[in-house]
Amino acid sequence: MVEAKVIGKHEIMINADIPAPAAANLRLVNEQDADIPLTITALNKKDEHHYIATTAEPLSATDHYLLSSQANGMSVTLAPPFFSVLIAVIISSALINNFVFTRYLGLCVFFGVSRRRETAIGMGVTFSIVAVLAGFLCWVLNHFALVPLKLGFLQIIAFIGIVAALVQAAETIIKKVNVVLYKKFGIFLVLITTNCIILAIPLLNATAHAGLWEALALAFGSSFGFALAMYLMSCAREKVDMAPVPAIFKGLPIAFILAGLFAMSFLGFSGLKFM
Amino acid sequence: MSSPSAKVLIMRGLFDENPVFRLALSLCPAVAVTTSLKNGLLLGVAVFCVQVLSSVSASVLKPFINPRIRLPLFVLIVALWVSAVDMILAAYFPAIYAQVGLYVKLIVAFAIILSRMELFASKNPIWPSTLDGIGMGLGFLLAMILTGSLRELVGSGSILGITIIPTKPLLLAVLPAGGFFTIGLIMALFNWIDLMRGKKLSSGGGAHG
Amino acid sequence: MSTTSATSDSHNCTTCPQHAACGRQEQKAPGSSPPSAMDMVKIALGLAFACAISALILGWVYMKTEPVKEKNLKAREETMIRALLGLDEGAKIFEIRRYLSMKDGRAEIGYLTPRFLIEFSDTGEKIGLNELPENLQKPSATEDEKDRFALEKMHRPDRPDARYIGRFFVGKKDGKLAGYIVEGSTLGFKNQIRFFLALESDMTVRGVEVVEHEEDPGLGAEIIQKYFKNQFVGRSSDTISHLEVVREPLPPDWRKALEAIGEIPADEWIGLHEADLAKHPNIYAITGSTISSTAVTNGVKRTMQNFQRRLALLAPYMKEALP
Amino acid sequence: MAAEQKQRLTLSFGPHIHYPLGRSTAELMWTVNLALMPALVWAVLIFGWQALALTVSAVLGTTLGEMAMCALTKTRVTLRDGSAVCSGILLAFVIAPGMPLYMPFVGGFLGIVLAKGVFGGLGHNIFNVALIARAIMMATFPVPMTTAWLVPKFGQIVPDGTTMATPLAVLKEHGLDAALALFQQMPDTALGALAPWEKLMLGLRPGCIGEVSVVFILLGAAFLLYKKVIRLYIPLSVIAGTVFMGLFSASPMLHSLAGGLWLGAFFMATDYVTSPITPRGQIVFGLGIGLLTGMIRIWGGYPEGVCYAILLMNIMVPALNEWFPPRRFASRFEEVNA
Repeated sequence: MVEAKVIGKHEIMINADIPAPAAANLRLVNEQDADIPLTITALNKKDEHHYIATTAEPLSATDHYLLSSQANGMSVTLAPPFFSVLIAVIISSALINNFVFTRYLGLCVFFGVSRRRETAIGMGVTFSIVAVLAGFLCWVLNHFALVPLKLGFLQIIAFIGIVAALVQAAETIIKKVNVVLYKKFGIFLVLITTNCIILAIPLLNATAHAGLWEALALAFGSSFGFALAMYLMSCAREKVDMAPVPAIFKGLPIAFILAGLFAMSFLGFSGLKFM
Repeated sequence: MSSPSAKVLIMRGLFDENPVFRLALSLCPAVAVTTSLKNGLLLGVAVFCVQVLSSVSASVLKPFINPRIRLPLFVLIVALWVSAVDMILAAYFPAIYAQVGLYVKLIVAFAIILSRMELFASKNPIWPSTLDGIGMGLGFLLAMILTGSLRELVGSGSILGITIIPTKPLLLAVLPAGGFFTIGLIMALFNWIDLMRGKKLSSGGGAHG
Repeated sequence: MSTTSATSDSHNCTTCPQHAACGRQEQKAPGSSPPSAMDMVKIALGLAFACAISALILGWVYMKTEPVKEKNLKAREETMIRALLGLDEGAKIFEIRRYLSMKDGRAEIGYLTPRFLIEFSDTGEKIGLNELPENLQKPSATEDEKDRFALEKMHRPDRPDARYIGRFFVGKKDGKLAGYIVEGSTLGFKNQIRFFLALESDMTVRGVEVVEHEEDPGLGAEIIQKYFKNQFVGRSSDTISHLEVVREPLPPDWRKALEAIGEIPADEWIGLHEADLAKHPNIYAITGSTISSTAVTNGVKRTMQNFQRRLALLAPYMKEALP
Repeated sequence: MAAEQKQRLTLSFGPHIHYPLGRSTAELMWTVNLALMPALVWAVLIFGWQALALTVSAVLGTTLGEMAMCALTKTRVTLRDGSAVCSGILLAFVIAPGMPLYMPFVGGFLGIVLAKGVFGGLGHNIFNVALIARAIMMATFPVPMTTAWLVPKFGQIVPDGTTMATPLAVLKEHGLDAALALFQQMPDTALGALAPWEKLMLGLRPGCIGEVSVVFILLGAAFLLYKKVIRLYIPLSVIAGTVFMGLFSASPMLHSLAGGLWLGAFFMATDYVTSPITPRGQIVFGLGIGLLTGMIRIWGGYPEGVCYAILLMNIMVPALNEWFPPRRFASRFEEVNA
């Protein structure tokens, strides 16, 4: 089993025995430019089974590379680990590109519901569950029906339809199964249809041609980011409610300025890269 | 509802129940695309069209709609007009559409459109519904123009891409945070005007936020 | 409890965001008796009918607007390309699309020119040449149709996948090559920066145009400014490969000269400023945005290098490949 | 119900909660201002009068902002409590010494209006005013904020305008060797050649006006501790968190000494209004700042992260106060409700 990964800006670690003829015939390409081989300047044996190849061109840990050798038919793909990609998507959509503070989505619900902590938590939880489910269903529909049939122009109707149906179904089911739960979360369910984030997730996934897991990660990350933003905002607004805010700023204006200050603090996450 | 005059209907949308500054509905694009007046205008016009068309459709179709499925049908109508407007904009204004495309699609989740259909158009004849739609649409357009020009002027020193101030006076205004600040300050300004006019601060938008 | 107060809130006020939703709630409460089977069928049929009608209307709008959309997008691109290459309406622009298919880590590359689909192995041997069917040679052929043709040809049973990966344009004036436009991309501060690199037929850079980026305003976003992007103009392929990004401040007179490109056509400008180009062998980074500046510079370097290798492969077929 | 009553009793802001009884906000703020003086004197010594001028400009900005808000809301002018002055000095301390003079004025004015004035004045702000002002300047004047670092020179009166990158920026972009090489360009004292860490401790490096000298910041902090104005929970946990993250960086020494850590830990994070009230909350708050600082520095887009880390943790403060309520209060509630 051959394994390889990018370990530095110019270095690749290869986890295999490489016989001399194969070493001379190594070919490394970026998957995007598979016709242009990158220059391997050195291949050093680290220990029994590990080699380190040095390249002239800079490598990126997020790109996909192919390493092959015609001499022994070896061929291996260098890709960032699956889970770290997913975690990167989640962190990115929850913190770095938080929908509320950098893309300004879901603001109506954000300002409407973040007045009290309990409603914020209720909405956050309900929304996250529905968003992940809707993200999944929309992805399935888009991937297996809209794209192959070239019905992309029906995206908006199809996605809002799924969301509406899902919300309706969830409402009916919860009402039947657990009245207490319904009393607690039912009100938020009907609000979800007017939250643009729930629609933005599948639309963004469709534009990016995301795979299933990435689509789910985006749905989870962004709805978690939304819930977090709402929770923190509600804590702050409860404090502000007790402050002697000047009359003309009371209510929405101060909430907007508070959101602006939040957005400015979230700038600290900008440019964050874990890979 | 005894049908109010055309002027009342339109002025209501523009000021007293301005969908952005008063009702705090349809906020996302109001912050997101108003980094320049041009973007704001395009989205404002898009919302205006969708609002008027949806209100009219709801009013026209009212006799044929089974009350049980009224809301799903309204959502469908909005989605229909949004998709149509989206495609038309994509075809004829590719340059601006590239920047605001996502937000045009998201008009479908605007609470304001659905709530006008539900609260007004489904209970009123066609003409008042049209006027109500026009009023609300214009109110949104006004908000977009106001915010867009303010942010573009302060943030990049230009209006509609034409340089007015040779430097960038306060770059902050075109950044995410600046959008929130600008809207918050304009809302405060609306409140201040009310206060000056001797009105009590309306609890409408203010208390609701 | 707060939950109940949220509910009462939305019912007290006529203008809250929740109202659309409360309307729905109120509606449902009185009509909560289960609908009869007949009603259910009626409702289902009504909804299905409404959906069908909407889909039809949208289909019609789509058919009407899609060609216009594609035409406008193409026209926009072509205007930019002509401006970059300094070509008038009389000149012709051809698009060459590139496809990739993989097998066991070995790649096959296909170039779709206006007349042929030429396939190469990754070692640079020609392995196939297909003439395009009549209807695809017309200028009215859409990207979609072309892609389908190319992928069908390249997608043989032993190839797991084939995909479109990039393109470049060739300008031709009075039967002679008048320059190339290559599409390139590079990872900026946060996201991909997409740009067009305009080259003379002797591989001198005529211009760089950033078409898509998400850099920070006031910092990295300055890459679209003339004083930065025009620093590449007039560099030969050899100087490009040795370009370095320096953090020194941009000399004011050099900045003025760079900003004049556009008012003076690029080729004339190059003739006028050869001495200046030699005097400023490096790229002056945008103050405070070395990362974005370096990203663009490396992107231009790599795009140039890759393009030269690809062009060398295609050159023998270029004449007949273009009508 | 329990939840409802609990909510009513979480209010807890205003300096009085933290501060020993019997002393006024004004006394406290002026003590802090006094404690900041050693670092300011040092800044003037190495960066010239420009450092003082920028400080004055920032203080003017915050003062005017405070007066404007007081006029708007028709309340008593609250300048005497010294908090606006304090915010101004702290703002000047976290900006580059080579900036044009008007910039801290703009930043200070906007900062005090947006972060404090509209919330109803001192005691009601959610965010640290000086740091919001800095973030506003970062967004508005990104270029001077990230490049106008002056080369420190002893006894210079007018800066010669030579700029250079800060050690952390060099570390981030060019690696450890380049960052250490930077110190060879720094002046030595009369005592003879100094090692990089000695220069860092003393403050012979390019950086923000008030952050460069660890020694003089600690001097001020010691005064505050002696006066019982601050307690050690927050500063120590901030430092612990940052030093821990330093283990993941190229150089733990530069990581802990070459940024704004010490100024942030003792003077910014300890702001009464924007930090949690209980020791447990304060420790979590401080550790959070330290970890976020390291995260931003090592993996983030900026070479320095203290400012944003504190702002991000400011967001958490209302939640932290909820999670870690004063013990006696909480237990009493449970008894009452039991």
